Amino acid sequence: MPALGADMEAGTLVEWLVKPGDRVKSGDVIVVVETQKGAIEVEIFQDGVLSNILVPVGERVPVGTVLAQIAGAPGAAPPRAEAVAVAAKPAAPPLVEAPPPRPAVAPPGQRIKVTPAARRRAAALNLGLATILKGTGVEGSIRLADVEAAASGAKLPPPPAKRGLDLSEMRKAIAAAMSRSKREIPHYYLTETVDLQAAWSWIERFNAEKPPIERILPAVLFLKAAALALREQPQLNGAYENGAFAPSSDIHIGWAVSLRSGGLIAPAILDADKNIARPIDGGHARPRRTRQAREFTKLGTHVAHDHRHERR
Amino acid sequence: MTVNFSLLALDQILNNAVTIPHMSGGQFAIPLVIRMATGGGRHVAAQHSRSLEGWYAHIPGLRVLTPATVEDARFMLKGALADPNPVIIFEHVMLYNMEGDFPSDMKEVDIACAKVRRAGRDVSLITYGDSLFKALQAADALSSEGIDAEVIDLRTLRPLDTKTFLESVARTRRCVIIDEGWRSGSISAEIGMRIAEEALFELDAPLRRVCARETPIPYAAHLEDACLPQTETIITTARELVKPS
Amino acid sequence: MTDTEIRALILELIRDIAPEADPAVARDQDDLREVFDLDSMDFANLIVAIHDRIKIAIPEVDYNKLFTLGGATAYLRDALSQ
Amino acid sequence: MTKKVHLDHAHLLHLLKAMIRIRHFEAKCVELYQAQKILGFLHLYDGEEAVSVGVMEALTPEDAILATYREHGQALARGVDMRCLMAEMMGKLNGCCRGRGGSMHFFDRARRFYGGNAIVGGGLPLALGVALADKMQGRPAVTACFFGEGAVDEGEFHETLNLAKLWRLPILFICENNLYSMGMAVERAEADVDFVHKASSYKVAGEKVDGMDVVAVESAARNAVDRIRSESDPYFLECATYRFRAHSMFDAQLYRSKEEVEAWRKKGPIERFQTWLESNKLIKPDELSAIEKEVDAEIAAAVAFAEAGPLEPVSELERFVTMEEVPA
Repeated sequence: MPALGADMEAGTLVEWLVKPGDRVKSGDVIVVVETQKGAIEVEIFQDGVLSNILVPVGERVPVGTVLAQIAGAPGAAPPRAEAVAVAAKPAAPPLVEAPPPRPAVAPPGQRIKVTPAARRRAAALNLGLATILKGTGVEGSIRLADVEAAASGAKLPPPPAKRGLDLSEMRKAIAAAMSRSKREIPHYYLTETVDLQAAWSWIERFNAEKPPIERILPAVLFLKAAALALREQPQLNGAYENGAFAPSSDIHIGWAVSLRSGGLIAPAILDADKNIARPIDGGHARPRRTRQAREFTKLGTHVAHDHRHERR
Repeated sequence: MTVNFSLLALDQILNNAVTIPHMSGGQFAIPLVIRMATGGGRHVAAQHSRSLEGWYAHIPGLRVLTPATVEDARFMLKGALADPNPVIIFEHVMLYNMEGDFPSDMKEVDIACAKVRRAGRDVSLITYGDSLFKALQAADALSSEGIDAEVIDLRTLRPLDTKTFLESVARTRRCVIIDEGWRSGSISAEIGMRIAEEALFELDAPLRRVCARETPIPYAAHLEDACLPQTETIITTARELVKPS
Repeated sequence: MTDTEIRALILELIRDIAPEADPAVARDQDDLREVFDLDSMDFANLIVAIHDRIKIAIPEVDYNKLFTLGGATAYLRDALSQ
Repeated sequence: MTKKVHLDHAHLLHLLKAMIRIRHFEAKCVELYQAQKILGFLHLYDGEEAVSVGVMEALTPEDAILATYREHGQALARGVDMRCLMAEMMGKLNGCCRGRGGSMHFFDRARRFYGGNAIVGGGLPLALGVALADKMQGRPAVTACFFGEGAVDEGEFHETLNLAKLWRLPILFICENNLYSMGMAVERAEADVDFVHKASSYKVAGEKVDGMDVVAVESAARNAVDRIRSESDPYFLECATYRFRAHSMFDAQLYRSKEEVEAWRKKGPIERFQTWLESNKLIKPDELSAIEKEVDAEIAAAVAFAEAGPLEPVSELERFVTMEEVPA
């Protein structure tokens, strides 16, 4: 279970996107984990064949828990013979001989069979298929009746792992983080009044000639200004890690934005000092869904929040 | 004559009758009607038992009718004669000895639509021709087990009335296609593919087919029976979809 | 486009931005930003979406004419008729 | 030039027995059909026996035969084991085709009997191929191809005759003209009922012979086969004959009168030959009864053989759909 944030202590498995026997390569998203800040896709940094899943969907485990084993990865458990065979086989040039095709039917136990109708119904009900222990359809497949039975709770042991954001959990996390921050970090406040009339007029002129997609919001100027300021004040750009401040050479501004459903995240605008040349970049592409790539939320070296942004 | 003899006239049918209207840029229509006997079950061996209607249904430009009931046998001919295109009516050999009543005021039947011959909720049995009666028998037997089968009579194999069977499958979410033709490259394959293309997400069980075994039809009765779709196979196939053991 | 269609389009585009929004609650005189909790970025995105869909580039100075559902409908109707 | 058939006593009895054998065998088939031990179609050769018997006399074991769906007579006259034929009729594993072919599809590779064919005219192109193969491989065989006058309507007839002449293939075409293709009288189907003339339009030599006279057929066939062998050229033999029974078992025969059938029966091949033998004191009554006794015993044995035969297991159904090798 990777740490997806400094304040993350544990995560709940929401969905495995790969299954044992699947070949994975560095950068693949293989699992979705629900955190206090929402469901987050987790990528892998090794190449190999997924040999074994150790944490089932629905289970909450502490950060650091091994979720799965990769055959062919350094330090992995001894892989099974067939996994090695697959992993060791170099990608043969197709004109010589195609590599052996994967079996059309996966060996039993590896793959949950679900009828298309059941899969669609489960998705509509937001019901994790893994919560259905036994399919009663052809070849043990999960079919509609199984989904309906599970949904009605007739014989469903744990409540389905809800996909997405648990608002109360997030608020709890925010509260904990804020309290901790207030408690442990010395606070200071600076107030400055700036005449924005020139900036304002500039934005109006700028936007007047632009199609809507290229127009900028006033907040962008603050972000750009903050980014440029950070070049001059590097001691404000970085993180406090292992008991010391570690300045960052890059300026990634975490832009604190509210989620529609409530809560707060701070996706990073990478290299904000350079990239906000056309200041709207990164603006409209604001994450509104609760599932983000983890670096997007984690890489910020400085956080900015624009109160005016809420309504103009 | 049986469909087997039609092969001697295939040049006239395929290369000419169905081709000339298009090839001539619409200068000619070929309002031709051909009646053929099709199918097995009479112990007359390989050269007299084939079901090639699915084959003919492959050909654009043809209308392929497969009456199963007495009234369809009686009235499809009328619709066929009114059609400006080549029409082949495939009459199953077992149909010739069938007797039945139809309403005295009946004047015609449509030659375009499939019909639901028996409504049901649990599984669609999609078929045509003589297999219709096997499917209906199977549906009766299944109902005693609490399985409510819907029976679709395709009636026309080209153009195929996709809507009727797609709607049926959307209701029952399961289907067995029964086709006296050989499985490979058959009309049942076409039907199954259309379901996969257009109704996949309605399906709550795999698609299943009951077709003729892939051999020439043998003379000996027990071998012929083993070759052709039978009621019992339809029952077990449908049961497995609805109530897997 | 009729007013009804324009109105439906606006609500549809808002739904893309605010999936939890219930279009049924919107009355013509209501401020869309209030009813659907749209912040300035949401609103900017709405303007972009309108532009994408019906090719009307609304100048920023006119944004305030689109704050209400009724205003937005009238504005787009007029713009479309030109 | 024309050779006489050597009509010794034994040969006369042999011809009579061969014809009686066919007729009695088929009478038994009717009985078994009505008892539903034989199924499907049953096309009887009743009345046409002289054609097969006469032609087969002219052939050697090396020669090849292609027949129609009305081929019980050809098969029996050719020497295919009656027991295997009966078992085939009853759909048994010990039938000549393991029960897969039935009445219309007798095959016997050992006797170069290449099948009854249920497609009218279907045997003609096959005969062409067999004869071509024999010729190309230097075998001095003649291919005898039987077909009805209805097959002359098919394109296959014309294509085959043309190529047979063009390539000078050793084929004896035997047109069994029984006057009806199913229910279609020959004069209602043919613009020209002179079939020898049709053959001659492809420059295939031929003649018409009385198919109800076994000696005449044998004589004509011997001459034809001699000519084919010596000149490497096809020959066309029209045998005028008549079937006494229905086309198949289910045929109300509305296309011909009972009187017509009765008139032909009087000149039936067995009736006529037997009467001639008797009136010329060429056969003794006890010889006739001995023949009938032998034939009936053979038929009884064939029925017993067939009755005792097992059924092909269903698990074997898909055998021979594709062959694993070309049989040696």
